Amino acid sequence: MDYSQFGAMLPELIILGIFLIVFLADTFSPENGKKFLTPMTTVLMLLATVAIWIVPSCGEAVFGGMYVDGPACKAMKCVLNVGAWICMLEAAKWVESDVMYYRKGEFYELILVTLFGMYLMISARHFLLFIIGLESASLPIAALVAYNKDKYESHEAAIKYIITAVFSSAILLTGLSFVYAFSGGSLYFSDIAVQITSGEMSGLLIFALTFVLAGIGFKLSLVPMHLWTADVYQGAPTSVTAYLSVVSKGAAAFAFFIIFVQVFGQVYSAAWEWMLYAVIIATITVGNLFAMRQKNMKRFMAFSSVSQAGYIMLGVMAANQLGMASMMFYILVYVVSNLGAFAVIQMIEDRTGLVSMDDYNGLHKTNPYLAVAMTLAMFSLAGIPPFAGFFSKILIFTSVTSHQNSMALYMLVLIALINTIISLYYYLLVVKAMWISADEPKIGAFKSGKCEKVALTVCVLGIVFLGLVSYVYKYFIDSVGAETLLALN
Amino acid sequence: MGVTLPILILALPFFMFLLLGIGGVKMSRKVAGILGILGMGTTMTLAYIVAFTYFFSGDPAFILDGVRQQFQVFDVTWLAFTEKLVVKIGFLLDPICAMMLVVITTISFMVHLYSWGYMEGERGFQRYYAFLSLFTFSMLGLVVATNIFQMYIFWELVGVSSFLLIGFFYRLPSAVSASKKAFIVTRFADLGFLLGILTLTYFTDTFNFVDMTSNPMNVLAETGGATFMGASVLTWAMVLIFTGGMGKSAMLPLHIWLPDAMEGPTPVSALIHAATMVVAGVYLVARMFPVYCVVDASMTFVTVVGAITAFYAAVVACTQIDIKRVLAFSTISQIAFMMVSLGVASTGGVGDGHHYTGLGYMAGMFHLFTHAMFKALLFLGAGALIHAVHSNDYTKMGGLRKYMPITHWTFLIGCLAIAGIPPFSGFFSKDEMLAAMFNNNWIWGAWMTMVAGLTAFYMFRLYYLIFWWEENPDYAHHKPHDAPWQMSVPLIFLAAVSCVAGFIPFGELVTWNGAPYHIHLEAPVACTSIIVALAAIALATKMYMKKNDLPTKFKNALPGLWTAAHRRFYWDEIYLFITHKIIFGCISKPIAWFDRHVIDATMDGFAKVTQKVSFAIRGMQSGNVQAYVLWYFFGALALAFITWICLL
Amino acid sequence: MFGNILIWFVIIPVLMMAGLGLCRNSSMAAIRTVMVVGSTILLALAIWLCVDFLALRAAGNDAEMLFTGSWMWYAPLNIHLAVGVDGISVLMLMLSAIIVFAGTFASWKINPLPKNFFLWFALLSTGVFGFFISIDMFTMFMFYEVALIPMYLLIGVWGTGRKEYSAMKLTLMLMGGSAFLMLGLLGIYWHSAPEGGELTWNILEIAKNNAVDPSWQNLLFCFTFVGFGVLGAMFPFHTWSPDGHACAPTAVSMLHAGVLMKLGGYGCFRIAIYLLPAAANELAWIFIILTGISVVYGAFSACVQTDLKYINAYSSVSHCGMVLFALLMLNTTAMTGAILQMLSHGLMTALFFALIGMIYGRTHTRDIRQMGGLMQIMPYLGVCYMIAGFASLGLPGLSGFVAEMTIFFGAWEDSDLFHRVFVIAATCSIVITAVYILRVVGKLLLGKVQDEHHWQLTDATWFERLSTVTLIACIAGIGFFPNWINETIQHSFLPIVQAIQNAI
Amino acid sequence: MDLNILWYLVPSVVMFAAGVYGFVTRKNMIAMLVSLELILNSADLNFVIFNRFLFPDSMEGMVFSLFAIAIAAAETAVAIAIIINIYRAIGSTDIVETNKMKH
Repeated sequence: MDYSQFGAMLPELIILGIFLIVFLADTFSPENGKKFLTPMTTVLMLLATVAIWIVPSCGEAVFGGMYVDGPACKAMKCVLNVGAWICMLEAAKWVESDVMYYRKGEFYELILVTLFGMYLMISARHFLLFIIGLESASLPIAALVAYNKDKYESHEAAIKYIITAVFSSAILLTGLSFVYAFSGGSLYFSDIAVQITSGEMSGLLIFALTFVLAGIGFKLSLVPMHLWTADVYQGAPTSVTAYLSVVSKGAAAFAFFIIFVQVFGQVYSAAWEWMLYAVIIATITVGNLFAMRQKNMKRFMAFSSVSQAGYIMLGVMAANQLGMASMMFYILVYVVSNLGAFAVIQMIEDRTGLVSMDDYNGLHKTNPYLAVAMTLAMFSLAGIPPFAGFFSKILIFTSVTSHQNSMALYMLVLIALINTIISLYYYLLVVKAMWISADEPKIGAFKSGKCEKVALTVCVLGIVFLGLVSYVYKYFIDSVGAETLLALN
Repeated sequence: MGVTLPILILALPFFMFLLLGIGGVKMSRKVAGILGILGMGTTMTLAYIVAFTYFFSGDPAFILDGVRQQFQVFDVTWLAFTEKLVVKIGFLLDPICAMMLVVITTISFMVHLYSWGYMEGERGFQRYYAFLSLFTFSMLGLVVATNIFQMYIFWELVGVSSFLLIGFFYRLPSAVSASKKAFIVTRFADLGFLLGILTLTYFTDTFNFVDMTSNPMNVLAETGGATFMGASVLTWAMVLIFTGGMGKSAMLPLHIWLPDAMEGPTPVSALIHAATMVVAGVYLVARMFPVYCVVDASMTFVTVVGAITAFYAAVVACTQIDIKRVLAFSTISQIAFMMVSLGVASTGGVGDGHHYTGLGYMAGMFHLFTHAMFKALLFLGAGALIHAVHSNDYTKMGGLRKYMPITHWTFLIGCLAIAGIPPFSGFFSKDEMLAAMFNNNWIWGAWMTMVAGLTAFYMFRLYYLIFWWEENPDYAHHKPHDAPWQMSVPLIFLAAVSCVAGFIPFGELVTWNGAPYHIHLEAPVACTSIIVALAAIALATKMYMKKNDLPTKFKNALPGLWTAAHRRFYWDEIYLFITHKIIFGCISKPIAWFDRHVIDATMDGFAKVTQKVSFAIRGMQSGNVQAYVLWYFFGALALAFITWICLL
Repeated sequence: MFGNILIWFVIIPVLMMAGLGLCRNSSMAAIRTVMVVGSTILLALAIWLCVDFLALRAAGNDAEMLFTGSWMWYAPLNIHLAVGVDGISVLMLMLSAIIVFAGTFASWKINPLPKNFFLWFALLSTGVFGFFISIDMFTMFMFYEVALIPMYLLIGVWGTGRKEYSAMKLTLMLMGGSAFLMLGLLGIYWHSAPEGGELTWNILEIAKNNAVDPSWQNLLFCFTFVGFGVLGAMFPFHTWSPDGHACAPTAVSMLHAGVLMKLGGYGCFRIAIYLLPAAANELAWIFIILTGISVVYGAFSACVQTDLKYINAYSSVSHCGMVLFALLMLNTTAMTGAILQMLSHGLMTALFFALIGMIYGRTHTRDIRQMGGLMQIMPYLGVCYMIAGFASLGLPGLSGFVAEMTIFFGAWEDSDLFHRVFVIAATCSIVITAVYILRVVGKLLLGKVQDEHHWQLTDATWFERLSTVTLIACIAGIGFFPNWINETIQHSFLPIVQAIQNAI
Repeated sequence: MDLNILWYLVPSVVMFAAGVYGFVTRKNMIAMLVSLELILNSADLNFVIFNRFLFPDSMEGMVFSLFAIAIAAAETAVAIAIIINIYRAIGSTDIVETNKMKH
């Protein structure tokens, strides 16, 4: 077999390379060498991101079409990379703490492995490869969630995560097995797409679809597959939570889009449009309803991320070039906004161990910069101009409404819009705590580490400029347009 | 005539207003007073020049083969609603306008002069003069209006300056409420005026008086016979416009503000609430006279309202204690007189009939002129009395003729004039009016003659109670005396005018169509009115000259009637009920409640419901992972089933 | 791009924000300097623009929009940063500049956190100016929301009373409105081109090819009109306004009631009516009923309030109701009146709130039952308050009269009974207005001094005088010489009325 | 008698149902993992059946089920590891013990 095919998998190779370097350095470097681990990894990740972005993809299908790395895939991988990189920066302070000191290598390795899995999920054009990617993206996370050995919550979160994860992968496999029944003997996306047409819709197919949707929706924490989210986010170490909430969710979203549009695109209106319709409404609404009364910041962010997942899914609903590009843009913005928020949460948790919203009262008196960053993040998440969130929201709505004559989709957007009011309410609660509440601040002033500074700066810059600079969105549109192997209209 | 003088006539008072209003704070009272008086004097001179040029210059622009013309000195666009409906600010010179110029500036100047003495030592002296100038400006602007909308503009302005002047002593709650009442009542009337203008101009497509009055039939034609609730639209329009007049001229039932307006300084009452502003309603009807004549219904309306008001006010005047209120009611009654005489006039008719048709108009204007003079005189006299006795109440007076000769004689002249005793001015104008009424319908004549008698009665009742009756014991330690010269001069001047004004050949100057009109006394009418007046005076003398118990007897004879009249037939109570109980109690409060407890509550309700729901569904997040899996699994199954059922 | 004068209306506030960012939180002087300089430049710019605009018009330039410029922003969706002004926008920019100027001085002694206050204040004005210069629906909407959000913090942090509740309520209700609005705009965009044509956000182009499918127009009209109507305080979506205004700090109330509520009216005709004329003709009656209600309703509820700001907020409901009411008459005169009313109400209510703020700053109460006879103590403020009151009850010579009369005469042009009834109801509001204005004046300024402590209070300071005089001058200016404004507006309405006529 | 597809599908469905039932009822985590295996196996079984009956000329289903088994093994391994952690932390492997975080 022709090993030059591996050359087409450049991004994966890069990640693997970093993984190996970190692994070797971790294993063989002397004790004092460990301190280089963090800078090295972060720098390498940055370089990797740039490299993946710059080096043109061959864009051809390799391994008999199992693997494709088109421009769009590459863009997605960049997005994920950025996310992972910021997560690592944020985690830096935490991994340097002495409980973590000897295990930080593993932390980076696990992250890199999951990232590798996600790359596969995105690039896979065959369900076998997809499943491998999915599993290698989700199993290590269980280990990450359980990372705080001495915290009970961490264990509980881990067990909840792993149990739901394995169940959902079982469901996914079952679903796929039924899909296979329709697939005409091949698990290639393209072949299945040829076989499955709205011509012979059957109950079995619908069940299969639902199971697939549930299996992938689990990682996106779509309602009703979302219940693990809050507990896991709360229990997991904050950097892991951040990683879970943006990167793994983003990867799942991309995969979701690719599979549903490319494989089941034929039966869009016949089968899964309405499923997704219901799921999106449920996700956004339930997420909001739960988020609005949370006091623990991490739980709060968990539910907010649930409802955000609903908005992300709108891109899949649109199921066209605009939809995909808007979704990518939305996720990028979501990455910077959410990570910005998490950066603040984590710093505060590291320094003071406080995670309750009430502890943030009067934050602007002691840590004005953190307060400002948090405020911007919240505004961006709530979709308020001139911050990036506004643009990502309105763009994704635009993509959905592009189905000009479907009143149903307009109503869907209306519901989503009305939900933004609720979300605005609870995001403003945080702002209120930080700026308006008159109580004495519980959190003393503290200095933040270099990496955290960098991470926060990157996030804030992203929040402020991503929307105003239209280049990013244009880049996504073009890359999606150039993605030949995606059957997009 | 050039535009300079007319513009100055308007500009000067306004400038004085700004000067005294803004710069007044820095000025001493003396400077402010002198400035005010000088400014007003200049305005008066200019107004006289303009008026006399108009009447006597014989310039063909003003009088063309014996017929006086309407002459627009200037007319500049102010605001263009549409191409046709354009609001202009202009200066229309015609007989009534010229006459009003004279009246307003004269009285205003007298009041300025008088106030210098009267308002000595009041706080806000400068502000007072500023407001006087503002009022004069607005009133002049009103009378020279070339179009109905300009009139409306200045109509509002006189309203507000009257508000400011009534509420001049703004520390007194009574003054504040009186000013509020005056403004709101007239404002309400102006709403009618506005609607009238809207309706009328919707058809005429012009605001301009000359266009409307020159061929009124055309106006009627433009309405195209449209009707609303039985009456023709034009009737509605004219009646609504007249409503505005009712408000300003204090016709029943919108009269209630005028008596209270006496809370203002007395010179103000003389200027605004006796001589000038309150006749704005009459002036309005006179302006639109030809159009009113087109629709008889509206004319009848004017007449009836006038007749009722005249009688009502006269009766009430007989029972008031506050001398200024007596004068106020007599003002109302006199203005009603003018209304009636306008109402009975008409443009049409031929031959002998034609002789009378325009008479009412001429007489009304004549009376407007004379009344302005003697009523101002009476008010200023009252002012002098109040200044001396420090009370509005005739029970604190009596027997003052010894102490205040000038005031006494001038006041007497005023009373004679208003009572219609020759040779004083009131006689002539009132006689003409009565003649016109008799000519139209003897009922009006008889009715108004009776009112004339009442007038004579209550005026002399007042006169005797003030100057005769019995002396107030307080004079011992506080001796009342005549007012300073600034106050006496106006009294004497006005008294002189009241004596001679009757001999002005008014018919030559002011008629509805500008054609001269030869006044000749109607012997029967004149005699009856004189007899009635004398009888009334005799009665008054009998009752009030010397202290006796006749008045109390009368009072006790018909107690119900007396109290009712004394309480002005309970109009104020009715209004209080309507405003407080109905408007505030039954409309505003419920609406405010509704806003808070229904609409606002609904909005809050959304939030509350959302909160409730979010708490209600928290059980879903039970913390038990198997429950999560169940939700997961059955959620997926349910989704599948529903889709299945819906699609297959 | 920077050659276009309009852009600077957005750039200068941004620069102001940058400048403020450099100031130290403690150095009041520096902060004030930045604000004063900035707002003065804005005012100068507005005047310059106005003069320039009139000159061009006088030179016979009859283009619908002048100073237009368009720069591609989001190419894939054909989103431009498109700017341009007609007479109305010019006047609105003028109004905003004046009120920002006055507001700066009205909040001279703001604390705490003066720096942050003015930062948000500047952001707010960025939004306002941006909204008025945009002719691209997307940027318009963006600036619209930019203007809305700072309200939350401005009220929440610097407000008084139940500020947290009110701020949240105001923000959520307005955002609720903009939710509908956004959907409406998206709908218009996706139906903005005839079959096969290029979709556009540009208002002028959409109006030109007037392609919005009639079957969609009604829905979209409701969305957009309600969306803007919420900000225009249309019954029954007005309840954010009393609480919001009552709790907001002075300058914010000024800017919000003075300018922000005008965004509603402006959007209503610029987008809802102009772009969806057929629906406007068809559905106007519904909204005439609603706005007609709010005119009378607001006036009546103002009659029984005891809090100065509540009185004013309800009168704003009434007056802004008048604006929308007049717009829905769909004829030039009435719509012109609507714009005049916007200007008049903007200036007058800004003056009101400024004065209320000043009085409150002295007496520390806004309850008219606890005050009285202030005219004796602070004559300057008293006189200003009276002038504002007279403007509000439509005294000739002040702006309110001009606006209301134009509205009434315009509204009277529709001669059917339905319109007549509502117009008469609306005219009645001028009497009710007189009632509540005089009630306040009587209780607050005239009569006896209620509270002996008030005798120690001082009259206005120089900066307070400056901000009030500016506003009064404008009010009187409009009141005395309305015609040039009137003509400017009427000319700007020609295309819109034309569109409405064609749609019948 | 010939064995048509149903003879094989029915048991797999039964396994699936049993698995789910066990997974949501058993309190012991190990037992839950066991029932999870049932579900996974039913899925693998499906692949094999469909491959054998519907597409006898290709091997994708078979291969896929092999991979699936490997993945299942990996999952179980991780799960067990975490269960051991839990056991260390709270001295029990009872799933209902782990519901401190809720609502």
